[in-house]
Amino acid sequence: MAGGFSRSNIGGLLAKQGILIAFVIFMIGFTIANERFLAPENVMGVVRSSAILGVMALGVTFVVISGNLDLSVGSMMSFSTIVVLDLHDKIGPALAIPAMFAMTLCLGAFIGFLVGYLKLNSLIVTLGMLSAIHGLTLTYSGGKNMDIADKDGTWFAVFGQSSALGIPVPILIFGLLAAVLGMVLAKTPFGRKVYAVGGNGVAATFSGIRRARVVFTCYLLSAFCVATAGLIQASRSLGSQNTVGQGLELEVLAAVILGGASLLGGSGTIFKTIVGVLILGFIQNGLLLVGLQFYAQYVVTWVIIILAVWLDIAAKRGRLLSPIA
Amino acid sequence: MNNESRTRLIKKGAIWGFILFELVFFSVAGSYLSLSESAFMDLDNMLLLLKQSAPIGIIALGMTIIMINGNIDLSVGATYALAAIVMLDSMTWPVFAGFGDWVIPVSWILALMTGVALGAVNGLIVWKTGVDAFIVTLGAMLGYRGLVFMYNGEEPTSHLNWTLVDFAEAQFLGLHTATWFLLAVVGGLWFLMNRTVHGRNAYAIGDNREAAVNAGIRVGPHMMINFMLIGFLAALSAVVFYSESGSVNPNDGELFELWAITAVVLGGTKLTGGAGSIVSTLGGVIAIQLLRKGLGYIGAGTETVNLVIGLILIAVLFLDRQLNIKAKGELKV
Amino acid sequence: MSEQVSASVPALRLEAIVKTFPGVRALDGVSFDVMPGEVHALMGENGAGKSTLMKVLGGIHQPDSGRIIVSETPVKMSSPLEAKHKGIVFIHQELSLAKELTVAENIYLGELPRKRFGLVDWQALFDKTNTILQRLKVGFDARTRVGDLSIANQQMVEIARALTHEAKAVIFDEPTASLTDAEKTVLFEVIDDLKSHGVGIIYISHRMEEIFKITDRISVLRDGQYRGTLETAETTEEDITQLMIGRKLDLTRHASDHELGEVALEVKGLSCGSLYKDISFKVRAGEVVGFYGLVGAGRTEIAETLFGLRTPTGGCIVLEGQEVEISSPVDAINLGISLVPENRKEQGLVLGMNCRDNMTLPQVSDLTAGPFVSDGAEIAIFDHYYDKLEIKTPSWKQQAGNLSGGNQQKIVIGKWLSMHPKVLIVDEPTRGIDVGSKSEIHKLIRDLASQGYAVVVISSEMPEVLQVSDRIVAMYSGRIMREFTSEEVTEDSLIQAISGLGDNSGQAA
Amino acid sequence: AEYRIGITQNNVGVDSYQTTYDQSFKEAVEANDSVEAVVLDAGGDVARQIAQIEDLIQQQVQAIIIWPTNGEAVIPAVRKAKNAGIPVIVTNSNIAEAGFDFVKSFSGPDNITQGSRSAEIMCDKFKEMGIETTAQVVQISGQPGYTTAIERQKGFDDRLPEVCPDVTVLETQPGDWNREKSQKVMEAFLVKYDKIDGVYAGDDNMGVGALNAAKAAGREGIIFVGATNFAVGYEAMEKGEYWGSIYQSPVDDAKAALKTAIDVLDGKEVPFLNYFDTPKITQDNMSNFTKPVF
Ligand SMILES: Nc1ncnc2c1ncn2[C@@H]1O[C@H](COP(=O)(O)OP(=O)(O)OP(=O)(O)O)[C@@H](O)[C@H]1O
Ligand SMILES: Nc1ncnc2c1ncn2[C@@H]1O[C@H](COP(=O)(O)OP(=O)(O)OP(=O)(O)O)[C@@H](O)[C@H]1O
Ligand SMILES: [Mg+2]
Ligand SMILES: [Mg+2]
Repeated sequence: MAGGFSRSNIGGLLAKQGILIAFVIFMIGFTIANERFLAPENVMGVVRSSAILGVMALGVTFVVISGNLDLSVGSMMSFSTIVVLDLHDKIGPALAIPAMFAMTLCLGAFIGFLVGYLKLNSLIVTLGMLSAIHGLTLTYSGGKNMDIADKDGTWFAVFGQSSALGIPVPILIFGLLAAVLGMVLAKTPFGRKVYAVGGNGVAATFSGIRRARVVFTCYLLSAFCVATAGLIQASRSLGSQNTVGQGLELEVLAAVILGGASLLGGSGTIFKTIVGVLILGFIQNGLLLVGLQFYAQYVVTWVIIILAVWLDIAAKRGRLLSPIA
Repeated sequence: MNNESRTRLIKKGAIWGFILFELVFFSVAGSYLSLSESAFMDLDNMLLLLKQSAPIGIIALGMTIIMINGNIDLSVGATYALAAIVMLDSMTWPVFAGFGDWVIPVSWILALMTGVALGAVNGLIVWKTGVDAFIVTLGAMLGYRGLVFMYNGEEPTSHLNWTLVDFAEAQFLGLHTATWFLLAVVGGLWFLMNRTVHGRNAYAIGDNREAAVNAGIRVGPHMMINFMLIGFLAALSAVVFYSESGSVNPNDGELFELWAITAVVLGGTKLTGGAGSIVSTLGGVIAIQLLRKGLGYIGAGTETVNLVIGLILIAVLFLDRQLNIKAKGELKV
Repeated sequence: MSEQVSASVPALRLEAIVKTFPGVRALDGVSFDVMPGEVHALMGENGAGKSTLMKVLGGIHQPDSGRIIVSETPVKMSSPLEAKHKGIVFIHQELSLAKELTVAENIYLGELPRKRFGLVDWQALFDKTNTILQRLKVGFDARTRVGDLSIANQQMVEIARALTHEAKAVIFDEPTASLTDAEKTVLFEVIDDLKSHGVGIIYISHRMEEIFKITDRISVLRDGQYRGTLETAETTEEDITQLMIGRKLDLTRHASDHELGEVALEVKGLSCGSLYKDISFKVRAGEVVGFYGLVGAGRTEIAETLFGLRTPTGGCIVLEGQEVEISSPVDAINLGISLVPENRKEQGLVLGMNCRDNMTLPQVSDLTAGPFVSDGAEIAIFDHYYDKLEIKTPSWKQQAGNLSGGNQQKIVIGKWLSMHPKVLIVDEPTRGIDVGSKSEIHKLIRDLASQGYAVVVISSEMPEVLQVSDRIVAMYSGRIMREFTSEEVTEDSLIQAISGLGDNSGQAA
Repeated sequence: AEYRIGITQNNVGVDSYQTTYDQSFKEAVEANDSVEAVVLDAGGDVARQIAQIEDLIQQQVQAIIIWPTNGEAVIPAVRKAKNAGIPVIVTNSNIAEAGFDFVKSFSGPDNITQGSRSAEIMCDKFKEMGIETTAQVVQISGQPGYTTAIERQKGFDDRLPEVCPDVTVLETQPGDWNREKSQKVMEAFLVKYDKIDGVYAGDDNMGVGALNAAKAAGREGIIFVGATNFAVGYEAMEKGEYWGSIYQSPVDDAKAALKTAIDVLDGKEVPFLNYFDTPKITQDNMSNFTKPVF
């Protein structure tokens, strides 16, 4: 029954482009349901509001390919948003931005140190950091919302609110970062090492790869992306709550998984992650447009995640059902 | 070899040592910082502690067997909420109108069946599709939560049945009803994991799945049973808790999975499966509850609680690793 | 189960088995039969399809076509469990054990004796296990945690499974790879015992001496095709290799015909905790030094220390006259040391990565054009060693995990040769490698030496060390017992040395 | 100190209202020599809150103030306190009627009235603009499941048809008390509906999020009405971008709760529903109010 699956063309196609095909089907479905769905301003809007999630997902893709998890990105994004907003009024945007990046990178370095050099389990470390960074943010802000005093007189808004060449800046940042990180992952020696470390850390060590350093760098990259996301977020609304990033870690993870990165490490690409991010964004938007309650989106996301990952591995193993007895 | 069994013993004892440390710390710190007149280590307080450990505890115990089996379940919080809704709502269904208080066991059974069914769905997907349990249950965590909202929109579902509340608040031999349930689950699962073929096979599957498959163990059904069990336990946890509180918000139980996993890890269960102990998980649950209670007792604010709980988790992991470091000259990979 | 099986009915019969993987025809119409009470060897080059065939028999893979017949009944093996029920027991090439469980639970994995209500009958379990362990003459108890056993003992646990069943056929896939001689003897006794009970045995091994010692008939596979069956008693090594690889092998010792250079590597009084003590030796450029000993003698640990993977607790390492500090593999690689590790799946390869990327991994940072990895440079390296080592793979894009064991090993060797090291350490270079490739690898090692490389070969196979080494270091229990030159060494003296019986043993113990 | 009071709050730190409440409460206790307080936070988790009530009973505080995470689920726990002879005061968000027997008093805003008032503010503005027969409104509600969110939505939904029967509420989606989420929801509304005349948000935080979305999309002339006037909302009103809200001070809220508790302990008569006033604030009358501190 399942045997012929592998050799059929459908199987081969699904194996390579399963996620893309699912994506196209959803786009068509929603477009039929609501003709506004593909309207340029809507598409632009979805991409723009996916940019923050997307930027974070880029970093997490590195972490996941290196065989680890990062559940702290949501909390960390709240942290960087709050910090940059606070410093904006204290030391001015030109200093606030690098200062915020430095602080966020410190957090990333701390996690990277724990997971990379001390070899602690990343699920638990980042779970702990999720809570700890939230505590840190609350301590920093005293629990209050953080707002820029003079919202009209600051150039800080460019990162979130303006456009260049007709494209909103958040999309430009997302695109640029995706291009750079995509090249880094696919083409550079560092990228290769990330795959090796995630695929088999022991063999990577035996091949003279400094595994700890690679993992550490992945977390730094992730923190860099989080800081960028925090910057866009802060610039976009020029004010924020302490909980702005809460729960994003799971959405980010869902996007990366939808993109087909294996949680065991060693596989995934930036391009696929972007597709995953867009799928999530368009589902959310599409369901809102057809007037379904927000919770329908939960159920749909569930079904899509499982179908997407299932088809992906089914195509790889050449049969639909798992061979587990 | 003697040495190894000793370090293993130390590791098992570590969580209880940590609990002891917490007790001493909060008693001492409390005598300076606390406003309360009663001591921290008061018997009633400890009995309360056990009772309060029950909701997360029962789920964490279920999580232990799932993790020993080499899987993980992130959907327990949503299962817990859905089971609670079924229990509370079913008590008001017209079909059961003439049942009087007999509606209570009926609604319990319905709730537990809901839990088992949701667990079975997860188990079946993991089994038949071969998708990793982390992903399957991450999806289910969203999906089941969606079902929770669909049931009653954003409204809480409430039904206070005072007979039920009285039962749930009762104390028997000094222990609260919830505590009895917790202890019964500990006993039951200990027996299951250590004495039955299913339990031993679950260990084997988590330890080396390929070996289990090669040995002809039917991995799928065992995983399925364990997922049904954790669904059952998440529902049982809801039954125990909501019998007493009578109302469930649609977002109740969020983050329960993370707390349960934390407790399991504190209890020393291997994240990759194959090793772990039911009793140590109970220790992990108590340690967390004690930490929360103690931090409240000495007047720590929200930000401190978050910071401390997060860092403790990392510290425990670090200590666990230090305990595991072998002699000098270890392979550096 | 006391039906009379007449000796003329095969215990097991395979008919035209075909199995394809994407891009590989792993089995192409294989047929042969195994009689009750017969030890039937299955031989073939790496990647010939032996393991695949056995996995088809064991219910792990489903054949595309063909029939399996057990005692005259055609059966379908849809799962390992079913295979077991049909009387086929499979002792795996790779250890297949749950390390956290006890020996008893592992031996009866999947069929723990039960009492009512699904409870484990511990009494029966331990009793039965202890009986088997006594039969195997091993020194550990049924309640021992398997993870606490040495690798060799773990292999014995695996072997013990053959005795739990009323088996019609038992498959041993390279069971002796990590056994000591004593344990091998026990294994052969077990096989004899099974034989006398009328069990058919399929025995896979690349070690000729074993084949001739215990098997009755030999079936040979080549490129997934059945090449014929020989009577062991009427055949010679040459006949088998002829059938396996289609040509004759040069099995003579490679004498060293070149001048030795300076001392490339010198180790002085190196110690590492309880793993090994006071190790001193020299390797000169152009020289091959063989390290021989039993599994667990500490040879691998020395290699790992030289490669910066362990921190020594004493002694020093001198490279070309300079004392060096090697604290990581990166240091070692920069100093010109390469290590072909012992466990290719865990240490040698990233199985999910393609062959080319695996091969170029240690030098990927140097193969750049601008900031990017240069595709051309990588492919050039791969192609060179693909030809030189005759690696069998459809293309460099194939995942390393899909290659047969021997071809995987060639990728690892290629990886380290391409680094052009000064000192090349190879740990069990031919474990699980067929005779054809084996002699090529030996020749390669000799060639490298004549080109001026200093080579350290760690091996547990005596013919191998004898064949490639200029000098042989015999180790026992973390210590060097004796050093032999290739002229003075004899098999007997070598065995004495590595068993702790050598002239040195009194002082060393 | 004379009195020892325990308080268990809903979720400190999730927004500045709750944080300011927490701080004001602690300051009020500090300033009052006759009380000391055990201040706890349930972190939004009802199980933790019930455990905290039990702990407070066990520590024998003299009065318990509770900001319920769920107005119904805490009833049995509150009953326990009553049975232990400890008076309970509910703050900010009331518990369900079934529990009224077990509490001494509720102190806080009347969220249903707040919802109604928001409806009135919006309706009045529509009338002023002369679009009360055609106007279309979208609503962004608070975190699903929270009493305050539910009550405000109910107040708004019930009152709007009474005052402006021809105004249609196009759709309601939750914004989780979260500015960013609300902004996303509003973006989708803007694409979906060409004509939006008014937005009602469950608090100003979300209202400002929606405002940001409208500004980014270049849609003008929308009437934004919120509740719980946050500083950002106040500023937006100053700029004329945001129409109105409900003025509610967490400082008042906290002080009222503490005062009610002390009154109860002093043996004074306190009314059962002790609402503090939460007046309408719009661009027209905002000069009468000081800018919120949170
Ligand atoms: N799962 C798989 N997917 C794709 N190809 C496979 C798979 N398993 C085996 N092969 C291929 O099938 C062929 C036979 O491999 P097999 O492991 O049976 O060889 P073998 O005779 O056991 O070799 P060795 O002596 O090295 O163990 C090889 O070419 C191998 O690459
Ligand atoms: N008690 C044990 N538990 C687990 N693994 C063990 C144990 N003892 C030895 N090993 C492993 O067995 C393998 C062989 O042991 P070791 O490396 O000491 O011997 P060796 O001299 O290198 O022999 P060989 O090279 O033939 O394997 C090593 O990988 C080692 O880690
Ligand atoms: Mg093989
Ligand atoms: Mg070795």
